[in-house]
Amino acid sequence: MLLAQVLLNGLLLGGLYALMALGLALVWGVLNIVNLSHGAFIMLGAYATYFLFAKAHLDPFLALPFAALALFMLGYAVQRGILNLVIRGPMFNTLLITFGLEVVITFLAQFFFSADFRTINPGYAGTNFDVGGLTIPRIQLMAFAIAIGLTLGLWAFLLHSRPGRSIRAVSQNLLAAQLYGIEPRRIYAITFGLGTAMAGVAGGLYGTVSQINPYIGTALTAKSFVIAIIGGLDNPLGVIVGGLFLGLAESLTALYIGPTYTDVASFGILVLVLIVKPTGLLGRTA
Amino acid sequence: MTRRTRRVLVTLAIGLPLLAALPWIASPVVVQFGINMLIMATLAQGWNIIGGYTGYSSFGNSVFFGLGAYGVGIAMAQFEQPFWIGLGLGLLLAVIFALAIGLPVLRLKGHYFAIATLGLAEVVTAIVSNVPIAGQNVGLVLPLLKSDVLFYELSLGLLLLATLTVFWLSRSRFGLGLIAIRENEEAAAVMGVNTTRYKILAFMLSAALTSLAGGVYAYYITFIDPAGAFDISLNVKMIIMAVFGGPGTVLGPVAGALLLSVLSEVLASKVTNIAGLFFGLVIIVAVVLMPRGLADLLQKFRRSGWRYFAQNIRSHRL
Amino acid sequence: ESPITLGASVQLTGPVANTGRYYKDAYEFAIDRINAAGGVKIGGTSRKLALKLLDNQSDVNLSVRQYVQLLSEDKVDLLLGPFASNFVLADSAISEKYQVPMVQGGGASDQIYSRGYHYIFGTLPPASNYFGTTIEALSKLSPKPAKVALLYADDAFDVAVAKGAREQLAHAGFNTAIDERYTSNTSDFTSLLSRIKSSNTEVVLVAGHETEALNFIRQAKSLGVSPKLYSFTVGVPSADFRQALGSDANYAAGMTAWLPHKSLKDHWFGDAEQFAKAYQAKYGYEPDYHAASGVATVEAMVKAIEAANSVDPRKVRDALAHVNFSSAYGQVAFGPTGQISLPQTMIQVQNGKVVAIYGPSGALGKLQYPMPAWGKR
Amino acid sequence: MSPALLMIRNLRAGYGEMQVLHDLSLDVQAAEIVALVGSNGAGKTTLLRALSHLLPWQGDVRFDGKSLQGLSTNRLFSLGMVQVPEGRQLFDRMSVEENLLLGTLAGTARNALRRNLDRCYSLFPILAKRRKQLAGNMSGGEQQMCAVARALMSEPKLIMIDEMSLGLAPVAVDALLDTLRLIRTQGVTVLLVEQDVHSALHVADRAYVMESGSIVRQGPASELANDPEVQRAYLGL
Amino acid sequence: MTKILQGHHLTKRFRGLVALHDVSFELNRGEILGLIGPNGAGKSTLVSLISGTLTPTSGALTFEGRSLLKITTHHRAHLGIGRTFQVMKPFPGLSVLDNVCVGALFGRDGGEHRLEAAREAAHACLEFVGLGHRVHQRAEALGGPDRKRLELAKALAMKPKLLLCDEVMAGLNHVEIEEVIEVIRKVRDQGISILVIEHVMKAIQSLSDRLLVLHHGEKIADGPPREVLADPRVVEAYLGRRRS
Ligand SMILES: Nc1ncnc2c1ncn2[C@@H]1O[C@H](COP(=O)(O)OP(=O)(O)OP(=O)(O)O)[C@@H](O)[C@H]1O
Ligand SMILES: Nc1ncnc2c1ncn2[C@@H]1O[C@H](COP(=O)(O)OP(=O)(O)OP(=O)(O)O)[C@@H](O)[C@H]1O
Ligand SMILES: [Mg+2]
Ligand SMILES: [Mg+2]
Repeated sequence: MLLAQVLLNGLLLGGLYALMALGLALVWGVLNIVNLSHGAFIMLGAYATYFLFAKAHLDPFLALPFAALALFMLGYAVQRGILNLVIRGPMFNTLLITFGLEVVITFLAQFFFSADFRTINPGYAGTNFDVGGLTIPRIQLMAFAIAIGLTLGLWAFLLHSRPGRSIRAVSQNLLAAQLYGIEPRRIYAITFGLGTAMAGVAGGLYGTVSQINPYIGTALTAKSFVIAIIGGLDNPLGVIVGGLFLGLAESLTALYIGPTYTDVASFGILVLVLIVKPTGLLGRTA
Repeated sequence: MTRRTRRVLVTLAIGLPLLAALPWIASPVVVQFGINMLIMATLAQGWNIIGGYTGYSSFGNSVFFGLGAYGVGIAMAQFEQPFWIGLGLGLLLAVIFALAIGLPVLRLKGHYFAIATLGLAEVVTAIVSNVPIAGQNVGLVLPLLKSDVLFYELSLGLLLLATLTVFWLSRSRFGLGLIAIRENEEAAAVMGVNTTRYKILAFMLSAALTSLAGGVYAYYITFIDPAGAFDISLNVKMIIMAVFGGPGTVLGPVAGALLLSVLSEVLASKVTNIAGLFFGLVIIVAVVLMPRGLADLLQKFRRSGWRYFAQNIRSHRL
Repeated sequence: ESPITLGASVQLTGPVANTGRYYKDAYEFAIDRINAAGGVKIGGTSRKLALKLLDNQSDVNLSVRQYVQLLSEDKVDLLLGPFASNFVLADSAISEKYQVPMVQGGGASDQIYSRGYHYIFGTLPPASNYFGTTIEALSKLSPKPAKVALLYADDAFDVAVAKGAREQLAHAGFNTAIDERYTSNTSDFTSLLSRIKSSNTEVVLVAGHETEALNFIRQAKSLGVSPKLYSFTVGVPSADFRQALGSDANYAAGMTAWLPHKSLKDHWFGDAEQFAKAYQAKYGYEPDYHAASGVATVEAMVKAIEAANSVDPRKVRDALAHVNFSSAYGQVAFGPTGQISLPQTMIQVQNGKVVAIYGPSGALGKLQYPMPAWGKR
Repeated sequence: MSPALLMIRNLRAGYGEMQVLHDLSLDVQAAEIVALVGSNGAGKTTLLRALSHLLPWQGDVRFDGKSLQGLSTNRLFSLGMVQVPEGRQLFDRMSVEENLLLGTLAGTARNALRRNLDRCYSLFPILAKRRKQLAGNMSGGEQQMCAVARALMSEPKLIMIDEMSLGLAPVAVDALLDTLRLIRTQGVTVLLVEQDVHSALHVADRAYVMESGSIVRQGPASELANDPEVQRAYLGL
Repeated sequence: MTKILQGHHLTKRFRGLVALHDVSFELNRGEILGLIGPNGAGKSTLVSLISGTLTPTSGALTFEGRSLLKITTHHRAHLGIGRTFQVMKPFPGLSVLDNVCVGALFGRDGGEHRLEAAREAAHACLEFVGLGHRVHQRAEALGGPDRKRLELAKALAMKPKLLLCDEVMAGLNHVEIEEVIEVIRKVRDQGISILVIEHVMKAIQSLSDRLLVLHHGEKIADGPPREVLADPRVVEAYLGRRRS
């Protein structure tokens, strides 16, 4: 029973992880930008949801679309106004500039929101129901469902729609994309905006299960990396696999080996996956 | 010898003694800052070998730093050995580690290598915080040595060593091999570069320099714990400094470290609690205006003047 | 007369800023009050106090450099400390090198005082005794809790807390069913909670950080884990904690070395209750032991200067070793290693208010025990 | 003569400080195959890049009577100008079929898509066999075929091909030349840059000879093929 | 005449796709062997097997009597195998001279170890292929045909015993092709054995001592150019009607 419960905990956690990594994987896989500020956008999403909940008394799940929209616009603007200025430079530049962004965003967050801890705590937060002796937390389950739904949606969009294909085309060959009628500036900004919108949703959900403060971003960026890589970048479904995998691995490690070893496990798995199959569990081999 | 190299040599001949004499003429704050800056510059230079010349953007250099620090920490705090023994121990740990992980990890390309080394850094941090002889996550307290001058001169010596190494690299067969790997690894192999061996050697060289800096740092700061010694943001800083200055150049990383250190130090002490904001903004603006680093700026600025920045934006934006 | 300058580098930004800023407020608050009361008396004249405060951005290396800057460039006379043990550990090396005393109220780890340093003094009581009163209170319960869990973060301070608690638990005859170390800043406690639930552990003692306490309680709720009692080393006394959790904060037990009680008399503030009122009026939040301990460091420094009749660092250092006065924080006197010795008071959140439950002199209030299950609140 | 489909007057372009094209003028009539030949480094690729606005340029360029001044690269595609660029520029990590689909205009009807796909596959049967393969993994010649096929997918008015026969086996070159003739009869205009001057002059109606960024000769292809100067410089006769 | 290179029953699969199927061939010392075949026939794949950038699924390769299978890519270069890439792989950030210099420094027998001497050798190679006027430019700035020349110079700087040329004349006009043919002849005259892949019939005809034809990964003809080019299977699969 304990094992079953821990597996369930791991799975639910994994769903949220997957959603956190989704935006990172999208922006990385498509725009080839390793977005070090991804966690900061998750943090902003969490705050957006928090304020909608605490100040506008909106149910956090209803607040998610607004948070997503706000983050989309922010991401769009950041890409258009800043990242697009360096996109054709050496690979490191986007790394550096997103690092700078993270510093700035975190600073502004602490300046405007203060370093106080916040929680998104609606009346039904923390409620749960029992299925055959297993305790299923309600919010985590909803978060899980949203995460999986969004991931599948994104997957279908990228692989089978024309705009999705255009997004991938721009990432692979900018020049050819332009020659074949794609306006890259907009596509880039939309893609980055999608990535930050995903981060926003993930942040809102994260806030309903965990505390938030301006500094949660860095650790979440690292976690998102692990998931994105384990899953592989060229397929959003891989992110689900990576998320669930990581959730399970961490929960089981905490149970059987000890809670101080979860990082050894998660990052160890990351390195092993990379060495054995650099393109991730679901990725194609080159 | 070109005119440029001669000018560099002359600058060095005047500058070095001056730098070495600094602890006797400057205030303790400057010395303190100097130690920190020199260590950072050494780290940036160490990273330059694997990241700038070989083109493998390592996020694992903070591990080498940490191993160097723990070599000194363990030797001094747990076994009461002299500093030099600890330095050697750290060096050995780091180089062996580089060798062991280099083989599998250096097969990865681009971002994948970066993330794998990032993962390794996390793994090692997590392992060390579970190892009793390293004091677990509680950390180790080292004996206190009240001589900042010594630390300063040590750091200066290290930076000199690192820079000379890179200088040699820049004009040796080995170095050209590394550059060829950076530019196109498959072509390099086909032309006879033993890519595996070269990459691992570069990694080990980078590890050696970085671990020495870590060792000096540990003794200087007197207290180390996993979070401080294996700090990944330190690795990010090395990269930023190297890239800011110009990766794959001899003096770029040093210049980058110098400039950014001065900047963040001045900000931290003058505008104290908005220093973070400024630092972030400066990085963003710098990347936008001079995406190819200080080295490139110095080279081209004289020719094109202020238009240099506009040209950069025009040629790197979408 | 030029003022006497106290220097400090604390966390105003960065991940630890949440607690670090309490020290800024406390230092400023104490200095303003002391200056308003005439300042510090040396050799018959009165000198004002001034504060030179820097932000270390939660970066240990920067804080070390800033202390050097304070001493050699800004030429401050004496030092106040930063927050948190790992900062104090590194920064106190500077006070030792320069032989200028540092009085700090932010680090309690035993490591700070085990190095034989002469220039570091601290107003937080030893980590190893944090759970002392709590365990004493537990052993007075009947029936006595059958199974206890001890969870602790893996940093210096919490490891020391756990070490002390472990011994005291064994001594009091408790069965420690779960004794587990976890990674600092972890956000996921579900595995541990499921273990607690499935092993029917009755009392959970957590030595960790405030964020961890928050996550622990929220996840306990969502997994329906309700032991009879849980207690946390930090968080519970702070207003921030109760605000973040709302009604879920109820029943959480904790501890504090300080409560704003009238019986704590103070030369400048009257007593602790008046102190707390004035503090809240000025800063808009209730002070907890961080603030009080921060104020106590300033007072200790002033007392020592007056006793030494000089600001000469060495003389002040010797005077610090002998100060003994009553303050709003408690009786301040430093032991041979430089650390204060104060008992902890067990507290519990009851209806959104912090209630003292058990102190060194015995019971102070009624413990709500067992906590009701989550569904029945 | 009706106004040219593509009319270039006094075009100047280059890289940074270095000017490569010097006041170049050239016309391409509708439904005509025009060959552009010239030695290594003459500026042919530069001309095509400028026409697609991948380089800044000055001068007067009109397509279908409409000035191209200030139009962005992606707009040109929707006007019906497509280019097979030097170096092919495929979407390496996408399948052959996806590459072809990206050659179409947004909103192309499904059956038109199907028809164009089928046409490309029958033109280059090997592409049909490799439709699911990643473009980047194909052989050099297969990639060239894919690039040409992609350009044909959008039913362009003007197709500009740089280094058309690069890496193609003789059979494939023949097939391609036939196709060019065929689509010309369907009203498609072709501007051809080709190193194999012999083939180029063989298939083209008219030709231009370019040297150091300017046009030095022009005329009907058959005439130029017999021009002794051209023969000496490009055919090695 | 001794054989410098032999392939025995070489097969290469990419997942489901068989790029080479049971191909055996040999190359004589001092010979120029032409390798032709329709697009996707497996020509470049074969070159990659020889140079070591791909490993065969099955089959064997011997170079000067020793098996190549266990020998790493760079070691093959030291043994004296040099190649060019059809999809060119210059070192884009380096000057043209340094590009070639890498070959001189690391090529056959580990190459020349002194930097200055290597520079001179590289310079000579560049003059030889007609790129002498562009030595100080960055490789990035070269156009297609010049890149081809650079590829050739890089391989030549290695002082190989066996040179594998994968379409070095693509993108050149007839006059330029003549020049490169001349270059390759001269290379052969230095005693270097050469394998050329080329679609330009004129070049293949005038250069090759022997022709090998691949089709769908299989060898369909091998022999003197005149005979091979008259083979109806070759005509149908490769040359097309216009040339028949
Ligand atoms: N990216 C570039 N940067 C600088 N100069 C360039 C660049 N590309 C080409 N050039 C120069 O522009 C001139 C014209 O080159 P272009 O590629 O247009 O010639 P081409 O006629 O296409 O010849 P080729 O037969 O080589 O393809 C050449 O001198 C070339 O060196
Ligand atoms: N990495 C790969 N993965 C999958 N298939 C590949 C890969 N590399 C080559 N192929 C396939 O193998 C076949 C042979 O390719 P190869 O490059 O050897 O052809 P080639 O004879 O050189 O053709 P060309 O004349 O067009 O250059 C091609 O059909 C190609 O699509
Ligand atoms: Mg060209
Ligand atoms: Mg080929």
